[in-house]
Amino acid sequence: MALVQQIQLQQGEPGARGRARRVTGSPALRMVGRRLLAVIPVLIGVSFLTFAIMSTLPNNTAQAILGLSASPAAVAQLNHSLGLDRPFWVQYWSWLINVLHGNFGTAVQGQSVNHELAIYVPTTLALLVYALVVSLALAIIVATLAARRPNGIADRINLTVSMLGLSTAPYAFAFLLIIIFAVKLGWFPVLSGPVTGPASFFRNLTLPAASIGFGLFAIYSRLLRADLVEQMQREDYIVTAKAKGVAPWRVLIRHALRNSLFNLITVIALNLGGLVGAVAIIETVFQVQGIGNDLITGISNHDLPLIQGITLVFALVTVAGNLLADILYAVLDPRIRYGSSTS
Amino acid sequence: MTDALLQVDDLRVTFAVGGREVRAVDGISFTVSPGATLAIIGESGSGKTVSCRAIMGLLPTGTAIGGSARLRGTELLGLSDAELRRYRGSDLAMVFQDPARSLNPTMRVGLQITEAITTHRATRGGRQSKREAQQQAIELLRLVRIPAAERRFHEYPHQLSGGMRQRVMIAMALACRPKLLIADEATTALDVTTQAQIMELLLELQEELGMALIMISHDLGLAASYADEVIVMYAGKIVEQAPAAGLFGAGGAVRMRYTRALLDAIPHLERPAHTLLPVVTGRPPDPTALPPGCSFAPRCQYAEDDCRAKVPALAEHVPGHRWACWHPCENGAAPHD
Amino acid sequence: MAAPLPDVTLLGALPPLPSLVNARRLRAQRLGRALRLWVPAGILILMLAMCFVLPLVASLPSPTKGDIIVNNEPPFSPGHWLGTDMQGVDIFSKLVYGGQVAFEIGAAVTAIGIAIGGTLGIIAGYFGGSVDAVISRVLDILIAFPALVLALVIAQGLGGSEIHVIWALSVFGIPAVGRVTRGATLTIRGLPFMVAAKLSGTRGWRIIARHVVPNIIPTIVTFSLLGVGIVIILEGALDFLGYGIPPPTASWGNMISNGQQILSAQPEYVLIPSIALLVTVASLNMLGDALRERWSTQ
Amino acid sequence: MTEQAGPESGGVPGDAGAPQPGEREARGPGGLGRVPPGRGVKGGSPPFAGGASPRGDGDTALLSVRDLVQEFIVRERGGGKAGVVQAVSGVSFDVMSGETLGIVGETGSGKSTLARAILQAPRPKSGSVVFRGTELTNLRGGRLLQARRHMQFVFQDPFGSLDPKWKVRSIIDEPLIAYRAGGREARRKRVNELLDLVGLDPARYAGRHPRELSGGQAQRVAIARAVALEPSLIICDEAVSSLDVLIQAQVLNLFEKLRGELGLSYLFIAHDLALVKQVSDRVAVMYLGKLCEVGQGEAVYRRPLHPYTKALLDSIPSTEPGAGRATATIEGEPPSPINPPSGCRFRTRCPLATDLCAAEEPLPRELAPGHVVACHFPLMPGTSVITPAASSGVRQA
Repeated sequence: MALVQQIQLQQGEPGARGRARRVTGSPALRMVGRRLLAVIPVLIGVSFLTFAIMSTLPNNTAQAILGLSASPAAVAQLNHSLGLDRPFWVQYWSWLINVLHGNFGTAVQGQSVNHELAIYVPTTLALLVYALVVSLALAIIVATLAARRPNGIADRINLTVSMLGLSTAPYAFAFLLIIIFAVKLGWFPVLSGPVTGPASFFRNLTLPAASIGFGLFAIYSRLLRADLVEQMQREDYIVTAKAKGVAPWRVLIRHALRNSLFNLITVIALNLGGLVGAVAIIETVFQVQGIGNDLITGISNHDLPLIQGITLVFALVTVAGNLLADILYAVLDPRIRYGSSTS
Repeated sequence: MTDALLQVDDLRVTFAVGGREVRAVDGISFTVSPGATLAIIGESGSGKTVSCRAIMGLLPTGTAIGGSARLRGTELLGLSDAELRRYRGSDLAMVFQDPARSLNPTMRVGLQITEAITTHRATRGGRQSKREAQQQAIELLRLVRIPAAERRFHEYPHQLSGGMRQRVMIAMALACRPKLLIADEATTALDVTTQAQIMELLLELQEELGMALIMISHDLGLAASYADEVIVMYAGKIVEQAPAAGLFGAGGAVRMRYTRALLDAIPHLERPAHTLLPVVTGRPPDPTALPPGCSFAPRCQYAEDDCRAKVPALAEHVPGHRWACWHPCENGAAPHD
Repeated sequence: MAAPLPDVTLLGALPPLPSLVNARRLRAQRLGRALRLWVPAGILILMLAMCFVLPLVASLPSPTKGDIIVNNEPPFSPGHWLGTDMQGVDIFSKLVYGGQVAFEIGAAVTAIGIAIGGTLGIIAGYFGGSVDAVISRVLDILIAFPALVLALVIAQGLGGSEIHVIWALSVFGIPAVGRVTRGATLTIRGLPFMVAAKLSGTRGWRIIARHVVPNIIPTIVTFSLLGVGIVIILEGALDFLGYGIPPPTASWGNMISNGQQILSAQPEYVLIPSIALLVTVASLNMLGDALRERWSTQ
Repeated sequence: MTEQAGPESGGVPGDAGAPQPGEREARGPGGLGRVPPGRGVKGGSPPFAGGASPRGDGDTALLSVRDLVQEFIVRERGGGKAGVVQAVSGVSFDVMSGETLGIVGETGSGKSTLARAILQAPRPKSGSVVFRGTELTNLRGGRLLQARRHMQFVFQDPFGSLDPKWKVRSIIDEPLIAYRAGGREARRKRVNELLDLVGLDPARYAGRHPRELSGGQAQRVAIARAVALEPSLIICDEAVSSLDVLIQAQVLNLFEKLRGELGLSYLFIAHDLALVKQVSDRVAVMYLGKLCEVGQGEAVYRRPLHPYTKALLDSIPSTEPGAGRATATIEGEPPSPINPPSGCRFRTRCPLATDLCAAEEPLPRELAPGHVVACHFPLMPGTSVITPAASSGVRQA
């Protein structure tokens, strides 16, 4: 029988690893760095997918520009001058290079996509942030009130209202808002005009934001309420806080709410993609001068450069939202900020 | 007898779970004297944790609680939450089983201790500055023998080891110098070497601060080693109660059949390997359908017809030693030998 | 020391303790639980019966052709109990046939989502490693992609028809189901019984079929119910934007879109299909919640 | 995209103490677990490899583990590498046929990782596992499956290890199907036999789901599944720790009964020394990924050689007359397995530690027949003195 215990040298030099760790800084920073790197393939994938789908679909830009009566020869001519007869990947590559230089190309109607985006993106972002912030704030307040007494009156009202919000089509809700607040009460315009200042911001964007926000509020408040109730009933640190004699409100807000925010942040980030879709519909309903509305027009014109540009902006919003969520995790959760282990 | 710190009389706790009634605690009475150590022993579901949480007012709303629990003459049961909070954390404090889950993961440990201090400062009279509370918290961390207390004050729970976390929990519980500390399986999740450290700390602090201690545990060895008085619970009832010396050790004698079975079932270092353990069959009764007689009768090999018909009362048969059994073990004799 | 109690052994057994729980509350608990499941389930069954059985047993007016003479009839008119639209088409009939479209698309998109997304999610979650990395990245891209945009592009490119709407909306359904399935599979994969199954000699696809799938079915079913609701809303959105079911065919989205023009004069044209949509989606959501509650307490 | 905290993003398994930066560099020149040939070893049997079995047929071991190393990379959120947990660092031992070897260790000692590494689930980083003469570490797929057939596992959490969607009958049937053990009717009979064997009435329990069982019953089902293929070795990882005392005793007796009836060997892993001693012929004490003492159960308990074993024994509260109060003889808690101390891993808490302990890793030495310790300063100076009590071995039940 063998007597010798073989030495098993472990891979990697532990000392060197330790030093490397100190150099690269805090785990949170490295995590953000890693996330930023992961953004690039997603953005490339999104643009490629749009390009691929648009190119395979039976429609073409030249025909859209020249109209249905244009002769085949004229269409082929324009296709050539636009570079649309080149192989698909050559087109994509040149588009990508242009984008990397900050040039999103020229839309069907001849205007620069950069210009379009510069006009429309701020309005859409304002609408998005408005809807998000208000619905989130309301959701946090309402969910906390509801979780204070599960199955109490506040809770039941919240559950009913949020079930309605969850089940209502945003465009149908938009019509309800228009009937009540624009047609009957006249507080807001039926169709939104351009946003020029704070007053016109509230006047023009409140109804669209409310149409988007109702559904968001429903999702957020249900999630947060469920999480808070679960924590108040299940988590040992809640019992600890109560055993210390901490007042119920303080237990709920100081101990439960902060720990509930993680799930909420995850869901917000996950929903961003769907949210920008909803923006497109609602902007159409209210004729808001934003990229959602612009996109719908672009799609009906089969305007590839415009669609590409807008899709990329949407994807960027989603990806940036997710990155923000990761940073927020790190801010809120000391386990991430100070590394995941006890050492 | 009148100077009892905590007097519990006929405490009953009933839950409604999934549309069924669960009798978690079924009429228990006991007394804790100032400075004493009481161990409440029982298997899971015996009602030991529920009874202590009922006294602390920590059970979920909708739980029916009956009977009486008086802290130095003040009735605790039936107090509003706001009234009860004056006692919770100040006169009554609690340490829980799992220190990893009992501390708020997103809050620095120092803040969690100062919270315990500041919560009660209004009732204790005199305002304290934040600095004072902080200073006090650091002293508490030193009191529970946490090295580098100032540094630990600013750390988060995940940066501490299991034993350290439990020390923080104890520091938090001691923030207002409670008269009674309830340790609910406080060492179960810890390793045995850490358990010994924490138990020694608790007993030292108990002596230093003159507080009473209720140890809730499933471990009879822990009771034998550290408690003055032992209560054994089964299916929501107290089945035996005696001073630790009256149960364990040379002069002790376990009388209730259930306690005996529990004692026999524990593997001992002194027992030779591969010997079969004396066992009772079956499992604890369904708390929604307790048997009519003694709850242990269905599993007890000494049970007779009277055991299955009538509930034996917990009575003081020998001074200081109470048991609830129609056919108790003979004094000093282990039935399985 | 404990106060000595009177020696009650002589008295025999203690009196039974009175029940502390209100029997009415127990019954109410049980009733509430049952209602939360059966009310939405009942409504859904009624809706399905109305959309699919009613046209077979009763002769409804055509949902596409109407008599211009009886146009713009208000609700509760003789022969048209929900009234008629501008072309004189019976609204109830449109509601019924539009409902068929909504349910068909909702079911089909969810089924495609489960078939493709579910398979991808299980594979990614179970095998992990580079397989997971690739699948997750693809799902990431599809989710980062505004689903509606893609759906619109596809619907516009292919032209409006029920089958095209189904494909377009599947772009939304597949990554959503995929992600949920992957998460559920990951959770299951880490449980001890999976290790136990492997150590018992069960391998590969058999583990997936017999251990993973049965355990993630509750998650998929509850999510699918929510998913059907979302798909129905999205289908309406496509119709509404003019890229869905092409107009004379009845659909709830088309009804809402058409009603937009006479919104202030006759809001019921928008309200009736909106309410149908709301009731359907709410029932799906509530049924999902009730099932989740039931399965989580098991 | 944001991920829910996955299995990789959690903390280090188990608790760990304060960080010990810089100690890695101080590692002694001896490297990890190097044992010079012939040193500290008697009679040709490797250290910790367990000498004569109580049954006397100790020539070939049923299970032979050599220098087993298992490491895990701890990842932080976002996938960065946070460190390497040295969960098992060069563990060697033998389990003889018919023998029960108990492994005692506290949280984070690596005992569960050791059990999994033996089963190749996951495969260990290095080292050798020879079971019934077959090296397992280089087998894959069907060959590994066949080799593992006679080695089964019982887990800590009885409910977690049973698929909640399956009925008891299918659960026990699973290994029979997987190893093609007979036709439908034969398997059906076998399942009933197995249920009888573990003390569950087939008529009442075969059709139940795990949630309709108590913890003890669920563990019996898990045991029935483990013995279904008539294994020769069962690895029990904290198999009774989550059970109440009375149920625990029932299950322990079941293990004893099966040992007698089926001639089983056990590798019995637990944190409770008294429990391990109750069922084991030999006991191995594990600390921070390494074995520090191995010997006959009685010997380890009556004459602990390693200061850690002594501390463990002193900490156990007992109900026995004359046992005295449990005492805490060592301070602190085990350090992190990410950065284990140099030299002897116990030295940071050892009352006897000197500079030597930090500089040089203690080698396993057999100080009494079958009683091996890895300590520079074992508690029994003069080594070869063995009391009658210690050498009397283990009484058979």
